[in-house]
Amino acid sequence: MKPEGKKRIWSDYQKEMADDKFFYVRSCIRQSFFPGSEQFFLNLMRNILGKDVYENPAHTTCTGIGYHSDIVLPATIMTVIARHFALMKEAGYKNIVISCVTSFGLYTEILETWKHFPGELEKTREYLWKATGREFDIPETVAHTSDIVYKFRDPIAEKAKVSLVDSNSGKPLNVVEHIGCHYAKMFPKSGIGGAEFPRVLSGMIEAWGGNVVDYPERRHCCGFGFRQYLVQANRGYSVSNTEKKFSSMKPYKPDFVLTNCPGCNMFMDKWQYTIKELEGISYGENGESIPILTYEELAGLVLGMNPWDLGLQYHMVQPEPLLRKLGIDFDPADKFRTKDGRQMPVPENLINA
Amino acid sequence: MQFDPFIIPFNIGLYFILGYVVLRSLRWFMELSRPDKLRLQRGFFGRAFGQSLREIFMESLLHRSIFKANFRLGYMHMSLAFGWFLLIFFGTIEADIFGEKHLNAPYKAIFFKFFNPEHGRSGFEAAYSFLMDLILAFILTGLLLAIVKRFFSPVVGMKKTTKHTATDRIALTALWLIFPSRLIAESLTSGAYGTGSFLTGSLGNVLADFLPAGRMAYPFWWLYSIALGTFFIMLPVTRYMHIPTELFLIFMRNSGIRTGDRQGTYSEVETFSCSSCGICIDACQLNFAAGVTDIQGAYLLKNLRNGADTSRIAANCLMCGRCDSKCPVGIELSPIRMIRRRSGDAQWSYRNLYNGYLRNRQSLPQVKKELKPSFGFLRKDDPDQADVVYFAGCMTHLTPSISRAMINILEASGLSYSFLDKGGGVCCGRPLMLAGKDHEAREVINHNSGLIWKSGAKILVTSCPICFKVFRESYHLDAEVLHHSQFIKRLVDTGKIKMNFLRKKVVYHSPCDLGRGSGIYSEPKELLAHISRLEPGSFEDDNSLCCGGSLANAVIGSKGRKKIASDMAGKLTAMHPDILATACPLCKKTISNATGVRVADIAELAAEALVRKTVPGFVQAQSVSSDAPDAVSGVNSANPGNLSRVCPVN
Amino acid sequence: MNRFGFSLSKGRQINYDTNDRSAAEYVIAGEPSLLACIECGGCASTCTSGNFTSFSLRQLNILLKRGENDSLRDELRKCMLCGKCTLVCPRGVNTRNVILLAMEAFNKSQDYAV
Amino acid sequence: MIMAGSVIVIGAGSAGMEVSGVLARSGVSVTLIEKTANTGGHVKNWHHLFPDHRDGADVVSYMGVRAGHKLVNILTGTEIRELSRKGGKFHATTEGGSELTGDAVVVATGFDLFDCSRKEEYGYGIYDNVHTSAELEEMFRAGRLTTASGKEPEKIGFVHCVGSRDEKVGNLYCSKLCCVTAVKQAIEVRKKLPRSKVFCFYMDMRMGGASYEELYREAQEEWGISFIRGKVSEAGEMIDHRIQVKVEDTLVGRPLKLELDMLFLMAGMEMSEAGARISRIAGLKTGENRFLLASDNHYGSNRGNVEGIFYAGSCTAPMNITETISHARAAATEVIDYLNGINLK
Repeated sequence: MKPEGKKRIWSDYQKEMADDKFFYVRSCIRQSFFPGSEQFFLNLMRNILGKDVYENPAHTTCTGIGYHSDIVLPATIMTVIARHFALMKEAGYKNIVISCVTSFGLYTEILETWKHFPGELEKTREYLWKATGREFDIPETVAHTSDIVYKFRDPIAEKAKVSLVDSNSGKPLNVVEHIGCHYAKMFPKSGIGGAEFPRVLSGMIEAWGGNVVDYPERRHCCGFGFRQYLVQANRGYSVSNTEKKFSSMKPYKPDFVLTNCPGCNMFMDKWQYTIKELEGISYGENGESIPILTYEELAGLVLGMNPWDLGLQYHMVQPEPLLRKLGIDFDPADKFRTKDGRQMPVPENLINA
Repeated sequence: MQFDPFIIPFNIGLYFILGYVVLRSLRWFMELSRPDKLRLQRGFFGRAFGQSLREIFMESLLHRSIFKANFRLGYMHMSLAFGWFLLIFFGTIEADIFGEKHLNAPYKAIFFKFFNPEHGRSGFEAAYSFLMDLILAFILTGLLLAIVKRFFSPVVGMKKTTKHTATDRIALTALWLIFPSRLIAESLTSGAYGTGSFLTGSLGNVLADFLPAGRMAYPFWWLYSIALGTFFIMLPVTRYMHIPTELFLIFMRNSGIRTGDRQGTYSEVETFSCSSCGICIDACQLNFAAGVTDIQGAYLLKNLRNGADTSRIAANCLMCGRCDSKCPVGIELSPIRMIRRRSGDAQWSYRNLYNGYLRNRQSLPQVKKELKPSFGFLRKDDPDQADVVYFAGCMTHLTPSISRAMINILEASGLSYSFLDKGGGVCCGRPLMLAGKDHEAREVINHNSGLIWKSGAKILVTSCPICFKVFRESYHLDAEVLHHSQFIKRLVDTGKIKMNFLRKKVVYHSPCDLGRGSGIYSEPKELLAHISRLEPGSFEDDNSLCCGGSLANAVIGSKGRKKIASDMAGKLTAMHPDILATACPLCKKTISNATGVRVADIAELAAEALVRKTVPGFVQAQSVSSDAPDAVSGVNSANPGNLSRVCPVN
Repeated sequence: MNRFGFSLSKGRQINYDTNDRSAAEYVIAGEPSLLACIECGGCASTCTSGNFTSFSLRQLNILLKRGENDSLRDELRKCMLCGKCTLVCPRGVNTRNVILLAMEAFNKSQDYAV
Repeated sequence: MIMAGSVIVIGAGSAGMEVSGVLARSGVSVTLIEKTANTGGHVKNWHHLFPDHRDGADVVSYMGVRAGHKLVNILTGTEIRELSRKGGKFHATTEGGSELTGDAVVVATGFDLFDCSRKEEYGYGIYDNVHTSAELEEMFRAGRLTTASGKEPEKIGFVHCVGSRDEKVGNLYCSKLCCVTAVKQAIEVRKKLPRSKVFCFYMDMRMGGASYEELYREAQEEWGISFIRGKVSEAGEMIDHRIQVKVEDTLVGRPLKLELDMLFLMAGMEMSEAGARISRIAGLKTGENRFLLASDNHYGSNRGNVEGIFYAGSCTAPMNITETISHARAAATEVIDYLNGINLK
């Protein structure tokens, strides 16, 4: 692998991002299954980096899951997204930052559609006006939350308390980056580093001391595939794609996988459990499975946050071996305890626990 | 009592081989199927007996068939076989008349000179000695020819000769030593005693002049005896087993027993009756046109005798039948080959010498059969009803000019007909059979049979000799099966259609499956003679060549086929005909690619020669020829004919 | 059926490196003309069996060369050996021998007749 | 006939050298300008040529002899900055500032090989064992064909149509030489490494030239090279630095995965940068494929839209050496007619 070749490609795919004043929209999956990530993003931006991030509680799902399951029509989803732009306009923001890769892909796709088919834009204005009496503007910049964390990776590194190295051997950890399909595969120019050799996550890993693993199936889908998962009869396809990815990365002995997509994170995490149950295969070392982290969780760990506050315990693959490797102290007793000290129910079948 | 220890090898050999042959014959007889046993019994005590004796004399001794094929080769075989027979026959009489007593043990006849060295000085004795010397000289000339053939086969007119196994070579050496050792032994004895006739006497005198003939004779008598004994003992495991086996074969064949399609006694007897004369090798186009020199009948049988794997040899054959028609022993080589194909690559267990003498019955492992049908996808359609059903065949679909011509002829005949495989039919099954897949072939045969039965056909006409052969032999049909050449001939004969005369010089190539395979020689030639200037060729009827395209051979590739086609096309067009006519779409396609001469199917020529009627809806014949055919008045006297003459069933 | 109600599906991907190509090698050793195949499909379009069912010698040959042997054994049995394919092949591939050798290869390697 | 007149020929590849030689032998004085330090164009980089594996140096030396005439003045390391026509004469200014004049101009700027790193999915310039067809020629010339780690490769793949017939890189046309080059190189690899297995991944085999199809058949029959119809969609580097490729085996409609020791990309031909510059400077029209646009598809392939400026070789379309040399000779006759005042347009 020749790094200079990648650098040449990254220079072709740089995108414009705002420095401050963001309008934030959430991810359905993240806020439901591992809310600590979104929680920490706001914390990071507002309290650690001192940025203005506005979130309107009236914003909704983008309806992407419905759209990708052929339930929601394009006109509907355009109107829903136009409503978010209207909320942004009303709040006086011009830079949208999107927590979900599927939403990000849809926003990008819709903005491209409007660019090429202005009639669709006019129709959407009309629908939104008729439905809600709102008006909207096209945002000045569109960023995924991972883009923003990438942008501030160096300030984060300056404040870092933990480096991505094995505390015993002192060697950098091997990290697999997995980019959601909808991040840049449709519009390579909309992603940092393009679609073939994306930079957005590898930039964070390198900035924070880790070693990026590039493996043959790095482009492959996590396996979610929307209706492949949503229809039970198709789940075999979904899980086999995950299997293909993991068996391709296994020889590299990754310490963890970093994802930027809610669906990828969930499926690469939970399907590892399923594959272990179905086939008895695990992909990490010593029969362990590979932890799957979000970039916020990783940023949080690097900045010395309490892993349980970041919500790492809500993954299927538990983080303790990784935390030990990173030399992070944690209190096992706090793992499933509320802030006020009450014991929460402990999930069953956790792996790496 | 005249005895000397040197006769022991001979005696052992002789009694061994006599006993062996009796036992072997008994065993063969026991293993015959019940109907074949009855046939043989009936044949043995009936008319066939005389016929067999005559054939044994003509073929096994005189080798008439080999003489016909090749004079020098025939002489070689005859001098050895007939000469030896005479030597034994007259030797026995000699011992009987001139010996110490009548009815001697065989060795007395064989070694007569040793025990009667003074014999033959004068009178009748001398005359008899002269006769015996003459016979020996006769054999020795044949032996000389055999030795020359072994090292330089073209001398006897053979292009190729068979290769030998190690045991064959030992037996051959023994055989070659028998007569020279007898010559020298007798000569030395004669020399010592001053007896002997023109050969042994003269040679004896010369030798006695400078050699101690009396003392030297004895080792040669030993040698003679050992050679004979060795030969007899080796006989069952060598090709020379053909000498006794052929007698048995002749009786079986004359009793009406045939090879059939299963391994059995008859095919085993045939296998051991082959003398490896090599005539099949010379007849084989794979040999002389394509340079494939190790797969011919003689090699097939040799490998069968030796228990070697024959699957490769069995597969590499055009099944044109030229070797069958030329084999002097009358071995049915193609059916034997088909048996091997059916058995796949199953092998015999025979590997060692012991098993060579006391071999297991040539039983083959059961061929594994797939119980699932192979062609379950075939639809059961209802065919059109007609008196005449035309089945073009797969190959004809690649030569639409032939099927087009047939449709024109059928239209012109005014008969009710249907084109059974118009939209592409199901294969007739013969290619599967030729690959040894009878079980699968039966599936398509059943399918096609059903269609033909349902069509109500009284006549089934096909353009393809491959289909024709299998329709006739393996289908159970109510309809009469005709090749289109027969059918057109009948239409012409009954006046259903009339032919013009094409002013073209035509040479006819008889397709293997139609000619040698089905015995249809005359109709195509008569039809061609009726519509064109048919020239006689050098490769007619039984001697016709294969085009090389044969489906029976899946092994030779396009290059080999091309070689055969070019060779045969060259031979057939040597007389520069305008048209090379054939009666097979596959022949047409194969030969067309190998010659510049126009190759046409007989149906195409008939359609060109067809006298057209202007009937509404009548499909005009597509004349390929540029010059219009001349109408020859009176060739077809108006013969209204009725359908019953074409369709006898109606 | 497991408690998930689904299982890992076998991919459609041809894994050239792990596939068993011995049958193809057996056929090519016996009939090298198969190497000249340009996968034009002439054989399949003229095929007598192909007129009635989805049987394609072209496809079969490719799968054989890739070592995708599973479906081949049953597919091969659909051939009637009529020989039209051999006549139309522009590259002179001895197609009937290819089929017979492939059957033989599977017969030899599997304890079960084609 | 001795002719007066002078011609500026731009580009000293096979076309430029051939046209210069023919013109000089007719008495025309030629200024042959070459931007690089050496004459001989792309051919000099090619170790062996299709379809007969002859040495590329043969052709280079032939061209050297053909252009080695006293009336040909070769200026290497020279580029044209300006080109204009005044009073029936062309005036060219080089980057170095010197002035040249001529009665006519022949553009023989040839082609550039496609920059394979633009097809990001193949990882050229990133993966250790992905190379271009041109690099393979260099390896042949150096007599060393090994993987990046110095091992003898066992499995080698060729990807056809890299940068050709590909809307994604803006090249809709067929470069037409890559198929036969791949076949030639595949055979040479098999000759050099008899134990190797070679795979060609093609979209269509376009073997239209003399003896090309025969070479293809030889590759199949004698060298056992596997031709798999399908465009490689992605290549990935494995942990041992071998290359995993994914392709659809389109003729069976199944995806196929294959691990290779080395992967070679058959780089297509594009309008050269130098040619594009000349076309801008001189106002020459180009086609949608960015090559110089001929005045007529059938009989005007040596002329464009500016009178007195002629085209020779692959600046007009992808051409092989044979075609380039013929095209150059045709350009020379057009120039001679023009100088004689015969206008056959």
